Amino acid sequence: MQSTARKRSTPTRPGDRIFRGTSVAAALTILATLAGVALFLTVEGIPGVLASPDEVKHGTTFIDYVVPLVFGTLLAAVLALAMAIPVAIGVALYISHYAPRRLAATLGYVIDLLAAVPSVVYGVWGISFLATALVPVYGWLERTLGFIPLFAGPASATGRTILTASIVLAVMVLPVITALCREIFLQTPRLHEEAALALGATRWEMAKLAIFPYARSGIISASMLGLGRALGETMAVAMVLSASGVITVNLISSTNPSTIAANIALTFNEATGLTVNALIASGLVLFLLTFLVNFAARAIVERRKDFSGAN
Amino acid sequence: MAKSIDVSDLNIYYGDFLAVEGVTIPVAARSVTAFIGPSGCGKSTFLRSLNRMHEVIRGARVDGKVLVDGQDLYADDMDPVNVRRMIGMVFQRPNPFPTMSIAENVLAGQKLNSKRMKKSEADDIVERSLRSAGLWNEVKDRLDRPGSGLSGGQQQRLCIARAIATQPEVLLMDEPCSALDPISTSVIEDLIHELKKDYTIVIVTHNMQQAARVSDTTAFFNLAGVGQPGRLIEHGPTEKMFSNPEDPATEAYIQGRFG
Amino acid sequence: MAKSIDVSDLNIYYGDFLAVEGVTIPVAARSVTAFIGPSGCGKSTFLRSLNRMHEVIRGARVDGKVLVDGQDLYADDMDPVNVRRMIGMVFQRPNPFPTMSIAENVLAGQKLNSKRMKKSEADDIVERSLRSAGLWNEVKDRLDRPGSGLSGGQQQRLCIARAIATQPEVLLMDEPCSALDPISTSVIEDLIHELKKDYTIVIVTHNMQQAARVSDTTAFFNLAGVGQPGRLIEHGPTEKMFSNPEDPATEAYIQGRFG
Amino acid sequence: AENEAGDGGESSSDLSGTLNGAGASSQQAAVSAWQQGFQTANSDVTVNYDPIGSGGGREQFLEGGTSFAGSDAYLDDDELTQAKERCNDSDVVSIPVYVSPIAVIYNLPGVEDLQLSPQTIGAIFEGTITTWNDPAIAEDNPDAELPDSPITPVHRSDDSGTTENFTEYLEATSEGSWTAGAVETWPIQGGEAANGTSGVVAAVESGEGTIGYADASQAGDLGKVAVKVGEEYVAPTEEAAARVLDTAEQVEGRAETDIALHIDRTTTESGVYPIVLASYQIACQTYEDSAEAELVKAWLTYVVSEDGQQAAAESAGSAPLSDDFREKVQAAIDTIS
Amino acid sequence: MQSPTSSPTPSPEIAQSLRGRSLPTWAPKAFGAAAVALALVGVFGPVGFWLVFVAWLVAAVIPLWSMIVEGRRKATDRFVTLLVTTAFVIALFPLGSILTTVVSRGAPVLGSEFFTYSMRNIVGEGGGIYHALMGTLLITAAAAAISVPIGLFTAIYLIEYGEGKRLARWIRFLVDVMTGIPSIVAGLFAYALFVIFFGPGVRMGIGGAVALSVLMIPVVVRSCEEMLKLVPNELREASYALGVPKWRTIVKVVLPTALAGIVTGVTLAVARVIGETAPLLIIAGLTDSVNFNLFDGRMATLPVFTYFSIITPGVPPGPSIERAWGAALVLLIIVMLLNLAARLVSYFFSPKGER
Ligand SMILES: Nc1ncnc2c1ncn2[C@@H]1O[C@H](COP(=O)(O)OP(=O)(O)OP(=O)(O)O)[C@@H](O)[C@H]1O
Ligand SMILES: Nc1ncnc2c1ncn2[C@@H]1O[C@H](COP(=O)(O)OP(=O)(O)OP(=O)(O)O)[C@@H](O)[C@H]1O
Ligand SMILES: [Mg+2]
Ligand SMILES: [Mg+2]
Ligand SMILES: O=P([O-])([O-])[O-]
Repeated sequence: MQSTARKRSTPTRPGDRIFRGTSVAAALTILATLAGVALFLTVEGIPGVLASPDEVKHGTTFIDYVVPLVFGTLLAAVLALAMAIPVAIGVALYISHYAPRRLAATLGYVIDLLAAVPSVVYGVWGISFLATALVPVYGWLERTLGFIPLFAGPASATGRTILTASIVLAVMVLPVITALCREIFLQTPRLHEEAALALGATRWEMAKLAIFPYARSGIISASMLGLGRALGETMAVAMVLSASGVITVNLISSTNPSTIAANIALTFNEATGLTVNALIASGLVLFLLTFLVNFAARAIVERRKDFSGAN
Repeated sequence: MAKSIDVSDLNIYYGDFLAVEGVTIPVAARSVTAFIGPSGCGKSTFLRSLNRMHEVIRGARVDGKVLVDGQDLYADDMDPVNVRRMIGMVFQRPNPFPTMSIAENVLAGQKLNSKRMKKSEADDIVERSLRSAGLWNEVKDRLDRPGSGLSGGQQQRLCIARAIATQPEVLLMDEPCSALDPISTSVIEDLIHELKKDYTIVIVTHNMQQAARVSDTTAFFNLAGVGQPGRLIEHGPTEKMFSNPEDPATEAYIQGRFG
Repeated sequence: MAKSIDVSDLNIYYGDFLAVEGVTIPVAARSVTAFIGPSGCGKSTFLRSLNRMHEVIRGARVDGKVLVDGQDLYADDMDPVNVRRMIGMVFQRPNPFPTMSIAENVLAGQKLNSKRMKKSEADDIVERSLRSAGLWNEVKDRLDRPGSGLSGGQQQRLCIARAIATQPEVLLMDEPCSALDPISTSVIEDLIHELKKDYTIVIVTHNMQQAARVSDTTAFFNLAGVGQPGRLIEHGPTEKMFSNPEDPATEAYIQGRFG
Repeated sequence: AENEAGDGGESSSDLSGTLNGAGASSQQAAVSAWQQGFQTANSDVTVNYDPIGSGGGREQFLEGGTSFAGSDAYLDDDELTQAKERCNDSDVVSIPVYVSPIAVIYNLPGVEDLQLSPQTIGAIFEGTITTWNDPAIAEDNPDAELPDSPITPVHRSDDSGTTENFTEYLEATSEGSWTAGAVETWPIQGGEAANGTSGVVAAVESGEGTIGYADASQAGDLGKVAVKVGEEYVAPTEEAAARVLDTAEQVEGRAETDIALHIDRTTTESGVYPIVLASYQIACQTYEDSAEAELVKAWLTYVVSEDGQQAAAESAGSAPLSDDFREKVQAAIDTIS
Repeated sequence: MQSPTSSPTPSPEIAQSLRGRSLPTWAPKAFGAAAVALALVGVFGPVGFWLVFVAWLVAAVIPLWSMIVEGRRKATDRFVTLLVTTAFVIALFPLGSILTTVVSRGAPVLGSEFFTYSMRNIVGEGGGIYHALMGTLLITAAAAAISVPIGLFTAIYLIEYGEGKRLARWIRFLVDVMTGIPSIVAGLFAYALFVIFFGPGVRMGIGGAVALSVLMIPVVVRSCEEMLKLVPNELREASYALGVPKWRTIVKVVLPTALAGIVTGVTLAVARVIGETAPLLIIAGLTDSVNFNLFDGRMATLPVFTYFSIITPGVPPGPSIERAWGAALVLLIIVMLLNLAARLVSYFFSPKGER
């Protein structure tokens, strides 16, 4: 159409051009960085993928090597998010709409602190406090729910299982999800909250009518950030998890699948030659994994874009 | 069904700021009461205190009594949720839920009460409410589109449809027609006449003609001065208020001005 | 200073939806033009296309010509920012900036463009604009308080003050008085009379009396039907439009209804 | 910082500059002690050591990224070729600097002074002996009251020199009860895995009925197994570990400055503790930059000096090199230029 | 028209419908207080942790009771209130446990020597974290200086310029993917990048900052984007209508309105990376000495320091492990101060009025 063609050539002022240029440049920098990371992973990783079993330390084909790791990564991340997301949303909602206002600010602040704890400390806490505390719980699970494969046991004597690692991960991603959700919940327009209340909605119904629909894409984004951290966390998992490269859904035994990130940290130090390439290739696999998960999440958000909260 | 309201000695605060002072007024069941008065005199504030929407604002509070059929709304054991369900409200600025479609917006209140509704029943409510609000023809082909893509007046009528869909017993309307053209206005006014048979209606308006047309009782609010709280100056049957008000300020406001 | 506007054959779209079709209308300099018509007929949409605010909405576009003193607003080399500086606007829904105090809101036009001003000069502009908008007395003691703590009508007048503080040459007002009480309305109407001496003013209103009182020219928009685009039915001197309109639809709309 | 501020003036040597190394984490504690001693004597020198692991350390050294490497293993043939290139065609100087006993640690309340034969240790870590009151264990400990509780073996989850030395010992001495060979990566499933020496120690501490292997100096209050050597049981002491060097043979066919040790795990000599880890520092014979060569030479000289070895023994619990051995090593260091 | 007078006598049936049948007002408070008391005894008292569960059951009586008396809706509301509060309490457990661990073990170490000494020439007791503290501050500041502009501008691009554009869709997606880069891979990437320019064995503080930026940028972009999205279009329109160019509108209207959220997001991003160990070890290395130069040589950082103080503590391990806890506590304090600053910023600059 004529008018659209015209609009494109509309002159912009220098300020706008610069600002827009800067924004695009920033976006492209990200693109370049990511391309750099992808290139690095691919170039360094491919030889590792192609390496024959006797050229690498783990002595198997790459596929055999990486499948249990993918399994472990997904298992740990899924467990962590399954625990963290509901709690995080609850906490965010508590802070934004339930807690007395004065208290709420402080509470938010305190939860944010969790984000600051270095992974090493999470690791040490996981080993020395959490795992120990969970030993009797795992024993109980094995005795009472042992017929479910998840709790088949034998229960770990030290409690350093994938479930413990997932709990640590959940605690680590909790503040990330909470902080973002909280800000978004707080931004729900008064107008819409009042509309809901005036219809005789209880506080929870108001949340369902006005807050959640409005915050939907934000909650998903927050969860994605959390997922990213859960998938990529290195040190804490490496320290807490009693890992060996198995595939099992048994959550409470001492033989657990390892995760990609933790495995890199654990093996990288003593790795040489093609083994290093194989490790980097496993990083590439994690990268692709994130790609897929996000793809799915995006698809969900896009579906109801017309109904977005802005406006 | 309709309820009468008795307000006595109500003071309304925003934090430390006393916005409305010492209002005492009865509102009869099955009648239309209009609040008029200059901007900022506290009409909206007072209206919102009638279904406990006022306390939603941070630091806002109320003291005094609001009796609905003898029950004090502000009693300790009174649940604001029940109050609001019984006393519906239409706001000054249209506020459809942006994430819901037009039909969902209309049903928003309804869905709260009866979880399961037959499709036909729901369709029925949507149609009836939108027709009453005079919006049906304009939106019947796009009931599943978001409510935010409507014009200002359409949004306001959507909010009215949403409020009446739940069939409250009292309906509070804060300048419901200010964004509406005369045709839609008359649809709403007809609706008010209709609803009056069963419901108690309180309406804030800046339009004297409208107050004269729709209301049985009129109440005039005014400000003594800047920074002073708004007060109820006088109230009475609309005819009397418009023909022969007691307070000179009322007369000045009504007479000296057009609508 | 004042500019005349010549619109020819303007079609306005929201994506693929043609909202307003084939409008041709001249707007004389130093005059007040009122747009009237039923809700959803495209008055706001058309008004927004006069200062290129329409294109801000995603997917929205325009084709046709809008000449301001002979210059096509939609010409290739026309900068929408300059257009909007020259042609101010007041919106249907009050939208003060929540991050700014009342005074800052008034000065927003200058402040946001980083104009340097002496303190006294700034104070002067704030007072003058607020006085013109009839808000000065109510807010002079709390100029540094946030603009969002005002009543609906106060917010709207604040937005009017903000629009006139930049002294645009054309002023577009979308139902500026719909949230206002009669007193404030008359202040604004006086302001319009005042501004008319130097500026060109276009106003959308649902209030026939207001259109009759303030405008020199009236334009009537209507919808052929649901889903159809809005069209300009007729326009002419206000007196003639109200006494003896050419189109029967105009007559029906004006006569058949109250205001 | 306060402790750095006063350094400048009183330098007692004319050495200055920064010396960078990287490699085995096992040496880290000892390196700290050496850094202190060396930097105090040469206050214008800064020595940095990244404990990134032996593999990484060797790789970075071979790439020319660091001046020296710390490694739990000597260079293999491939690496030696690369090293030739890295060192301007000179040989490498590769010397054991840190010898430390690996203790088999356990946590079994009520049982002190556990003694085990290599065969039994192998079977425990292999997973074939699963309870503490197994006859094999009872045989080694006639006086102990062994409970009927399960054994939880704890191993390293990361690849490590400790694991390699431990499994090498098992392979050599277990007479087949350990089947998985000598490896850096823990080869079998089952049992607990923990990251790093401290992780293993923590895991053994936190569970009951646990048994693991770790650098003896880090074992803390945990019980340390006396292992059967010949007919007696030897506890992991520094002296017992130091004596293993006397029984070690130098690997043949390497440059004279490349002192690679083959530790005799099967020794039956009295008072020798055969589960030790020998960690090397690897440098070049010639450097392009003579100042760098100077520094490396001075550093290694200090490291193997009596003072240096003593310092490491104190703060890292290592076994000091014997005087004879130090002389041999010093000869290699002296070739650096 | 004459208005009928209102009836002054309360009708019981009206009272019913208004009030519903409701729980006595004291009930939720009483059960809540009982639950809290029980839970506290469970956590701090000698009885045992299972009391916490009992406490929860006590609290859960209210929604059940409500179900019988008040009906489904009220019961659901009360139940959700219980759930939300439970979620919060659950979050407090690890928090409390970690904080008490870190504080109780870290606090005794804090002293003037701890903050003013490096670890140069120190074995065993004594020494401090001056070098690591400076390294962490410098590297994190550099990382923030790289990531915040890039992240913020990207978010601006996504919201203000990229609407509907293919590039924007891709960027948005790729940013999500970027959140999944494991920290150690970020370190390896930065190392590989710097090796290209400086040759093998390179160690530089700035390299650490680059690695951290790879981790930080997506967090900044995501949170800023969400916050910008929440700024109502009305405000943008109001600004455009005043003849304000788009970029000024963004700078002076959109960003200030979203400031509180942006600041939270940035703080979160900083907190997210300030505790990273793996990438810093690879590219920033470890040293015992102070280094203020981001562009030359190894730089110690608190997390790396903490990690190695724990992993390779020396003999006896005590002093080193104590220093590790001290360093962890300092890291926490840094983030706490940062958080405080962020809150002050958003308190003073965010939308005034409501809330
Ligand atoms: N959220 C708030 N916080 C503080 N003061 C407020 C708030 N809302 C309104 N006020 C003040 O309370 C007074 C009454 O406001 P209210 O909105 O009730 O006026 P109104 O009569 O409805 O005016 P209008 O006709 O313009 O809508 C005014 O002085 C206003 O500034
Ligand atoms: N953002 C939008 N996207 C799509 N359609 C829109 C949008 N805004 C308005 N419309 C449609 O364009 C038509 C004209 O709307 P407009 O807002 O111009 O009406 P109006 O004459 O101002 O009505 P009112 O008097 O109720 O404000 C209506 O059918 C409306 O639904
Ligand atoms: Mg009002
Ligand atoms: Mg409109
Ligand atoms: O020295 P390690 O390789 O066992 O850590």
